Amino acid sequence: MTNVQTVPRDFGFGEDEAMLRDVAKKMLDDRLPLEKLRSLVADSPQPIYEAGERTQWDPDLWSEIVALGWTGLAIGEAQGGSDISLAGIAGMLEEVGKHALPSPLIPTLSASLVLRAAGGKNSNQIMARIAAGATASLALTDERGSWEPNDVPLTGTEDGNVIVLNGTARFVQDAFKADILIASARLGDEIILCAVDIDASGLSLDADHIHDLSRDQASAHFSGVRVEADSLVSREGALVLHAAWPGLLVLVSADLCGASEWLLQTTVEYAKERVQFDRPIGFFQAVKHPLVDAMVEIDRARSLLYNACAEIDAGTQDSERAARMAKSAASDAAAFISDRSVQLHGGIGFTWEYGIHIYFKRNLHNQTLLGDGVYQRKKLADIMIGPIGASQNEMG
Amino acid sequence: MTNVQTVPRDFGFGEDEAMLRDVAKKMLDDRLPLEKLRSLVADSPQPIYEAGERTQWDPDLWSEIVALGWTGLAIGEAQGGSDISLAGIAGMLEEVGKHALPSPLIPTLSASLVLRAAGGKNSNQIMARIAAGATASLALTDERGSWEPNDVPLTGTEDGNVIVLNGTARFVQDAFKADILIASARLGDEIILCAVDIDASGLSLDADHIHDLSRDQASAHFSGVRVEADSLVSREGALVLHAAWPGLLVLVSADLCGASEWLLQTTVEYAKERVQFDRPIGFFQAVKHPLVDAMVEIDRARSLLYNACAEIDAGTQDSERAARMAKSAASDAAAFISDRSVQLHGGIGFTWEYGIHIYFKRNLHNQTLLGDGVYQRKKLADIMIGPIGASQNEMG
Amino acid sequence: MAGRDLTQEQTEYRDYVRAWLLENAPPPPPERLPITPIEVMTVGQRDYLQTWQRKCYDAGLVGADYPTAYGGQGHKGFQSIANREMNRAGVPFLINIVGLSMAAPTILQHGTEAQKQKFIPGCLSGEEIWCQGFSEPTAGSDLANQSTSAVREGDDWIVNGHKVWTSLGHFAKWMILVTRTSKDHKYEGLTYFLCPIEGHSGVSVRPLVKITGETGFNEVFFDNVRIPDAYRLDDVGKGWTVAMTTLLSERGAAEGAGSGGGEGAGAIPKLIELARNTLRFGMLAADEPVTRDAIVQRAIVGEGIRQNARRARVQSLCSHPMRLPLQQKLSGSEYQQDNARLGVEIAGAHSTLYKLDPRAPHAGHWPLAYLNSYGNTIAAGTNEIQRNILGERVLGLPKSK
Amino acid sequence: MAGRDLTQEQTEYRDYVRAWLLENAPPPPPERLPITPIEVMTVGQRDYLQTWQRKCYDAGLVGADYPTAYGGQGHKGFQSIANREMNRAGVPFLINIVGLSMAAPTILQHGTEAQKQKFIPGCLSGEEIWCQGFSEPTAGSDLANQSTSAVREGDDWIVNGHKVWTSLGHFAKWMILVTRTSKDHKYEGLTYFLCPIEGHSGVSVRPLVKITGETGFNEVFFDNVRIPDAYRLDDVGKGWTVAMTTLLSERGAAEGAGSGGGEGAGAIPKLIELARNTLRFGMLAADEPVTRDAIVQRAIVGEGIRQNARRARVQSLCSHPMRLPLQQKLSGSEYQQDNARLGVEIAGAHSTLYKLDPRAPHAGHWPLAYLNSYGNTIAAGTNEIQRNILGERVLGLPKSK
Repeated sequence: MTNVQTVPRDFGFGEDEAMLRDVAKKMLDDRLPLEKLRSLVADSPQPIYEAGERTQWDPDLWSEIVALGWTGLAIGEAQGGSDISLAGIAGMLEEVGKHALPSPLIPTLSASLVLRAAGGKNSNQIMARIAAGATASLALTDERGSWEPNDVPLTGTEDGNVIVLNGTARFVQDAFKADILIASARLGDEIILCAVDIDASGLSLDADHIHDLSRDQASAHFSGVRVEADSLVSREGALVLHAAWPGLLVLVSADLCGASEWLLQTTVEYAKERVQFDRPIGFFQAVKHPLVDAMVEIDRARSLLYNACAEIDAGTQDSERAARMAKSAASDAAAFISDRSVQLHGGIGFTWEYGIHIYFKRNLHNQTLLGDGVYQRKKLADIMIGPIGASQNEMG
Repeated sequence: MTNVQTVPRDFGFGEDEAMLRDVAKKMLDDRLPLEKLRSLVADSPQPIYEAGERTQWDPDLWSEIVALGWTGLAIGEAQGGSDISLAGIAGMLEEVGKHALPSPLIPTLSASLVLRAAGGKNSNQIMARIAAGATASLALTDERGSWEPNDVPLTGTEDGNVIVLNGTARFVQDAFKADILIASARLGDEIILCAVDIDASGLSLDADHIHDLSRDQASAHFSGVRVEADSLVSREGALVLHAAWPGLLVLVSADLCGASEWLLQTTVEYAKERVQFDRPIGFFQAVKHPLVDAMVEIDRARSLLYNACAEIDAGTQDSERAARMAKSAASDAAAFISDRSVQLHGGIGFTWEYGIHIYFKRNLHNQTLLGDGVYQRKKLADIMIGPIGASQNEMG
Repeated sequence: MAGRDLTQEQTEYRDYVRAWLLENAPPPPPERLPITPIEVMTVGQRDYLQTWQRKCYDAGLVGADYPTAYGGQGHKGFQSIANREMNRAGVPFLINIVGLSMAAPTILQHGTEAQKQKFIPGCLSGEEIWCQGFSEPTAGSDLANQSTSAVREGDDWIVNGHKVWTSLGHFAKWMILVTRTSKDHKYEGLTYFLCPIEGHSGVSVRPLVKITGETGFNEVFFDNVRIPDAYRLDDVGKGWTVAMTTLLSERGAAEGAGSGGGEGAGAIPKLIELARNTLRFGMLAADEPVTRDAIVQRAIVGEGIRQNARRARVQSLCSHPMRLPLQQKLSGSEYQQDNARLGVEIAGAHSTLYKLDPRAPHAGHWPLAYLNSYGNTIAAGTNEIQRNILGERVLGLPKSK
Repeated sequence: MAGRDLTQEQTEYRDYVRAWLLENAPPPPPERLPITPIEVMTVGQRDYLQTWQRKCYDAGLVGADYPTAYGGQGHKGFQSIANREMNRAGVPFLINIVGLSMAAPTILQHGTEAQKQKFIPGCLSGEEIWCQGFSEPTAGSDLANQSTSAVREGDDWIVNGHKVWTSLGHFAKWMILVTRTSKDHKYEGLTYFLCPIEGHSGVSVRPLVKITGETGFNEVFFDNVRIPDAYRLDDVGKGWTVAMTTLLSERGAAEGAGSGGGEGAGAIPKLIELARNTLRFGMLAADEPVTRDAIVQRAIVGEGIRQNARRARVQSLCSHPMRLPLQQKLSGSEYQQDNARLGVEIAGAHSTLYKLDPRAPHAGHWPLAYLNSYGNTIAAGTNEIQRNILGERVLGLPKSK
């Protein structure tokens, strides 16, 4: 994914990509219909919101997903992956979003992208484990919830050729479903990336109590975790993360686009059936026009998403701009359709029984993950207009 | 208007204020109906937009306005004014806005507020002239169009007890209708305010070609204009302007509220009559709901307007906050109803013949005058949240 | 900003209320209180809030303008003062919101002397909690589309049907109930009752769970429920007219019998506090200009709403008597929703945390307030309906239905 | 970003077009050109633009995918390349927009062989300028509500009526004209003609003045205008169907016979340039974060629209064939409007200045572009109608009419 090639006009979304997407759709339609999803994650609010338990997920379904090779999609064939384009992965993840699938898929794909950007023997070995079915997640975020790759959560110290990690990584996605954490730490004036097995001694997880019912999130406490040389992924963490970042943004954006399209279609169907004032409410422009505006926003986000995939797949200079545009548009489109779908469903949309809220909360979580629209636009302004102050000289 | 008193719950809008407003309404309904306004300022675009002439106004009507004493409303009785509350002036100016009256009224009232804030013998003499019918305008803005009172356009130098002014004041409102300019200049490290007769030697006006058809705007070039001691309004210009500024914001906000209410009602009437798809278009929520949203915005702006008047009339510390809120809300409400009134009128709203554009352009001009919503909110953030950087210490 | 040009009497009352609220600030609640009365879930919350309302009532802070014959104080222009002071003092809200803002004003206008004496005192004191029986599964926004039936049988009426969206139903002794007494006319076929709920035979209340996982509103099923004709409010077939009185009271056309308290008032200071303690984009959110602009936008709307309420009492500044009052529900509910949404955005990654999480900013207030805000933009006539009402009644545009 | 996975042939064509545009960049216009073709006012502008279109046509940049029999080049997938390159090169727009985007595609689909041969070549070369006769004083958005009548008389039709909103009418040789041939059916009572305008007896064109003071669109009056039946397009009573073809072509369902050029493409760089040269709040607007955020918001929308056009050609990424094409007019017109509005805001006090004023930023572009932007949000079916069409045709919601 790193060698520059021409960017295909069709985003590189060809037959293979379409087939992967269609397989994903069929499989998730069969195995995770809305009824199943609700009984799985939203049977009753009590365990999660009162007893503070973690939400359920379906390990059997996950085994099938692993068997289908989805965890190896972003991994080279040499490591046992299928090395499909990011455009193909995005297509599959839109279906994942449409089904609000609880799983470590996106964190594992995210870890793969970081490992792939790092390259080298150690990364390849870890990628081989992932391709073989191991799950992973990223531990890159500090307590402030900063999305700057340079704000690393951990500190490392060298002890011979072992590196000792201390500190706490926050907001680790689906940590309780992960076998491996890819963590960033400051070592002297370097930023390093390490792979740590979840059962490593000195590593403990602390579950966050979150709104989203379709994932878990945790703080990962590192106290004297010893990292052997063969688990050191990179000593150039800043470069690696910068290279991988556009891909991470795209994975979340794809999920947002899928979940948002599901909310749109579900609300449209409701608007066709629900009768008020002797007409289906979809007759009324107060319902129809917001749904059209939501569609327009979702479509621009999807188009920006596949453009970003194509730029990243081609390894162009434009990848970061394209990916941040996609995340900004996807986050804002999701916020709008989430809002309208609850509002336009009226009373029933406000009830727990009706599944809307599962998607609403998944979107709300993904909107903020890796930075919301305002944050992406701030970074885009630096790229497109130049850093603040850079224009001074131009004032005639 | 400067001595602190309690702020009346009814904004100080009592019978006198209501009567003034009603008189203004009746008089302008009679003397400046839409037909008259259109033939006056928008008979043909050619003279203004091609030949570059200034738009017409009605000096006879102006004489009546002077006779009614409107130019002396903000002036104390000792100077021959009627010293009415700003709330009363705002009520009258809403009617002025509803009729898009082309006149030097607002610039003259603005000058009065500045003179009143300055106080002193010289100011009182000039206010007496204004109360007797002289018109005035403010020359406080530099080429950058900065709305910071400290960014003065002119420089002064002392020559005995004469002050010599040089420089160019930009964006002087209705300069060609003014007898007196109140100009700000930097003299050493002071900011001074001077009154200059429009025919003073060394002062020349240069008309701006503007979109707004209901006013003129000019650059005032000062080359060696000599200001006698009795025309020096203040040597503490910064303080005076700061004290007067909330009042200036309120005057423009009142005009915006009035013009916006006219646009709302005019568009509502059109929506009741215009039939499409066998129904008056006001039946359709795509027309009805934006008009409701416009009404809601206009009402909040009006309420903030009268609150600002009451705070200023009572001379409270809260005056600037209240006035900037009013200008921000009035500017944004005006932008929205101007937009919707052209759009919802459809083809006819886009034509020159149909008067909407006169109000659209007057609003567009007033929205930016003294700073648009974004600018007011920037100043408000400094007041309400504190200057950028001030919160650092609070971070636990 | 309070206490402007009050009469001597009103000024004394204001000073009395202030002093009383200072001396009688209630103890901390046994458990976290919800943001509004319609989210009251537990008996503990109810008892605490009912005790507080009773205390305010005994002190003359509730029902101040109601006739003494019905348990009020018989004053004029006192209640709005008490409401403002309770808001300023940030004391808990009054739990009997349906009784105070809907039942009492409606009974006062449409009730018989006997009904006024029987029902209003309990509304004011909060001893008798009320709920609202307007919404049905097929009649959410379309109030006139009621199918819950009431059939006359001697001196009684037999009610069968199903109401939803019934806030406080699980604690209510009474319900204001709209029923269909004739299928022949959509509007004239409605009749309005004051219906016993708690322990009344044939009535079953089932709590509904909200998207937050909290309860607080209910479904109520009527299975041959018997209501004496003495509990019918106004004439048979007048239900629509009476219901309009109820909704207009609720939408703030009247100051109501008492309101105030709760968190609503302090949204902006709370947002600023959040911004001062949250890092956003490598700086304090309070220093980040886009965030600052957004907070000030909210503050301007909030101040505008407050000043609307003030201007609504200045007749010469109101072109149409209902123009401002009918905006209250629309503006207020969207104001709260937009505030909460902004809080979620500012909190960033921390907005993912539920109130159980010790690291959740403001004890998890923002995402919870955001989710709950839809209760207010949907209930009592969705905001889409509010816009129709304003367009039709105030602007005079043709009906959209 | 152009020229991805093209065929050998297409790549060569793209390179040819690029080279040609470099070598043949037109001389500066004799007078300021308007922003879009529908604002062309003067003969000087017309002559300049007509010459330019002819030059592009001769070079094979217009009508590239049209059959050679009708004056085209007979290629496949060339036109979109030419359009993109003309956009990138920032050359003037093609003046005959109605002919290229509406008349030609409609005639190609519904015309007789003779009609195709007679009318299409002049559309492509720009020698024969077309205008649109759809809107009437009482039928703005409601196209089917036509009252302009056409009555059969021997081999001719006699037309009487009044059309408005006729861009380019004052320069047009032909009009695509929808008339009523039967009062019995609203839709089936319409018939579509190709009507001579310039110098045709009974036709009078009166220019309308826009809110900018510019002319550019017209009223056209028909007083017993005679049209030979040979100029009728498709069957009597098929006018509605044919008109839908026209509107879908215009709304970009087809790439059209040629388009591009003009200022649209460069809006964001222009905004950034403005921001870099304007002081706002005591700093450069380009350094002011709220302004930066606003500009980037615009840029994201613009890139989204461009990528929509790209995705529209990838069938497996389109759930509904008309979902993206039907958004084009809505999104494009509001995008331009919002850009212009932002430019006006950034220009601040200087936005008050008209193009005549030497101190007006970008020669007065921003306020003028803002005022003119309403032409595009209103014409050819207001954007309110566009939202109905999208809601009904794409989302399948019930018709609002």
